[in-house]
Amino acid sequence: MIWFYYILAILLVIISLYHFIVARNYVKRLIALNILGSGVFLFFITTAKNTNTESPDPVPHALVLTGIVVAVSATAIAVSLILHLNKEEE
Amino acid sequence: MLDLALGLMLFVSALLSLHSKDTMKSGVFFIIFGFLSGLIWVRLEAPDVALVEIILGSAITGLLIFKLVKGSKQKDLKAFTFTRLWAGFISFLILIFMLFHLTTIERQDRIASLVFENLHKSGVDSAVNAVLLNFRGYDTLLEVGVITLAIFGLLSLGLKREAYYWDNPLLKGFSRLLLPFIVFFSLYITYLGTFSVGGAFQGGALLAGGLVIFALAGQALPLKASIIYIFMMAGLGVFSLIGLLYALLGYGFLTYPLELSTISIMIIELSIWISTAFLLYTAYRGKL
Amino acid sequence: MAFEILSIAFMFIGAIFLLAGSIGLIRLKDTYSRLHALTKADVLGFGFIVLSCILSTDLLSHWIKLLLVWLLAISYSALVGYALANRKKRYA
Amino acid sequence: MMDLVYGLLLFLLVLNLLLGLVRVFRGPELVDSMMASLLLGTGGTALLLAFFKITKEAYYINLALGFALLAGVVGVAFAIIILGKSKDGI
Repeated sequence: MIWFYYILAILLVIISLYHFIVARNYVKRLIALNILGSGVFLFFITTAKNTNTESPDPVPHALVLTGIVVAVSATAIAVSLILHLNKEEE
Repeated sequence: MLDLALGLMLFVSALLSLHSKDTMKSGVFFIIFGFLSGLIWVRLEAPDVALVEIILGSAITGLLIFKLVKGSKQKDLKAFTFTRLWAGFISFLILIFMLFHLTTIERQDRIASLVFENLHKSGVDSAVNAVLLNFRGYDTLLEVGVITLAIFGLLSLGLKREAYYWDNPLLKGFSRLLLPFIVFFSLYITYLGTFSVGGAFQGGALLAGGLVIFALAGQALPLKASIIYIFMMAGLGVFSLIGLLYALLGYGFLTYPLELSTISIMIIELSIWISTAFLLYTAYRGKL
Repeated sequence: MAFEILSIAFMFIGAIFLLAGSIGLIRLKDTYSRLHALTKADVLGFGFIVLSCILSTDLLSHWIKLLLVWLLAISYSALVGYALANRKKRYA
Repeated sequence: MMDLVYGLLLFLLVLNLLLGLVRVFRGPELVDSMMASLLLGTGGTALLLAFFKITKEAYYINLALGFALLAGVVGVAFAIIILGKSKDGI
């Protein structure tokens, strides 16, 4: 089961990276960035599960928690910038 | 079997959200992606991460993306063939690299045992929150700094945003009934952070969701701008003040003495709770 | 033991109602009827599932929280269904 | 015996999500896609409650509460932001 999650994480990273480069619409680029982040988080959490101990490792969990909050604040400021850009173009 | 089905749904929603022509649809599929990844993290025994993902990564990001999709009228242009080739090449290289890396991953004990050994010194019973607020307090302090700075940067753009609301008696009544319950429940989640699944960011983001529903019904909070500023700065301020206090008393920056650690962590969590709620609410509104 | 069997039976009944809602979501022809299938059948099935969870624990705090989940789910189901249908009829 | 019963139960609940998401992903209109918030609000919460019944871990109820709450918030926000006109109402 661990290997399935590793493969899933890698697939998510690959397709979102491709679309992040290809997309010319900023909305889709932002969504691709968020999915890229989720793929990396999935990799971390799967690695935390991949131990000999009974319960998974809490340190990657805390790191991912921090990462999600930072990703949300980055999204907030990106949304604001993109809306600003649209106003300028009009 | 269960994992396979959930993973398949997750992958399909990610693919559709990246591929679909309509940006509104891709926003909706992104929200489905967020909720499904929350379910997957429950399966991977990471309930803390699942709670954060459902509340912040899916719902709050989803609200922001809804506003963005509605406000942005940029056309979806086709990419150049050269870009496609280049992107495909880069992605393929990374695929090869990561597959190669997969073969070297071993099943081993990581630093988990270190955390569980020292858990009684942290003043918190939940391992994730012990790492977050005690062992790696610097990280969390900087994280609070990042989110505060991001929202102040957003405010400094000075963009006049459109407000979306629906003047409906049903929604108004419901949001008024819901708000006290949400305040109570988010405080409960914050309090749970000291011994079980929960924490300040989750609770704060939950309260922000409740405030957004309140705003969607066309109501404004009866608070002055200065009070909202104080609430927004509370997390960063209290956290660094407590850190400095212990540094001056000779314990070291953010090193709590054993008998005072629980109460310090509680105070810090409370301040992060209120500031996260108002920061995310401001991020949604785009103005004070 | 009797409670346990009753609880599992309720869970299955709830799951079957949820499944009926999803089948309605696939088979019905237009948006309003799909909305109808989803809001009606799912709320009934969800009620059964909450009932089964209430039967399987004996802590008061769990009961209160489960009742709150149930209240939230049904009120949001009604509200979201109403809002989607109303807004679609008016603007789309 | 118990494993088989619980496995069947989880299978039914996941099948419910799968079937619903088929319509959500195909959905000819935007509203059909956003019915996912209703579907996940009941189906996903039901899945979490089933996990609670199987493992008896108390935190699943909190997760279910958060799930139900935020699926609803997202659904209402979609109806108001995307389906409405801006500055509508008063």
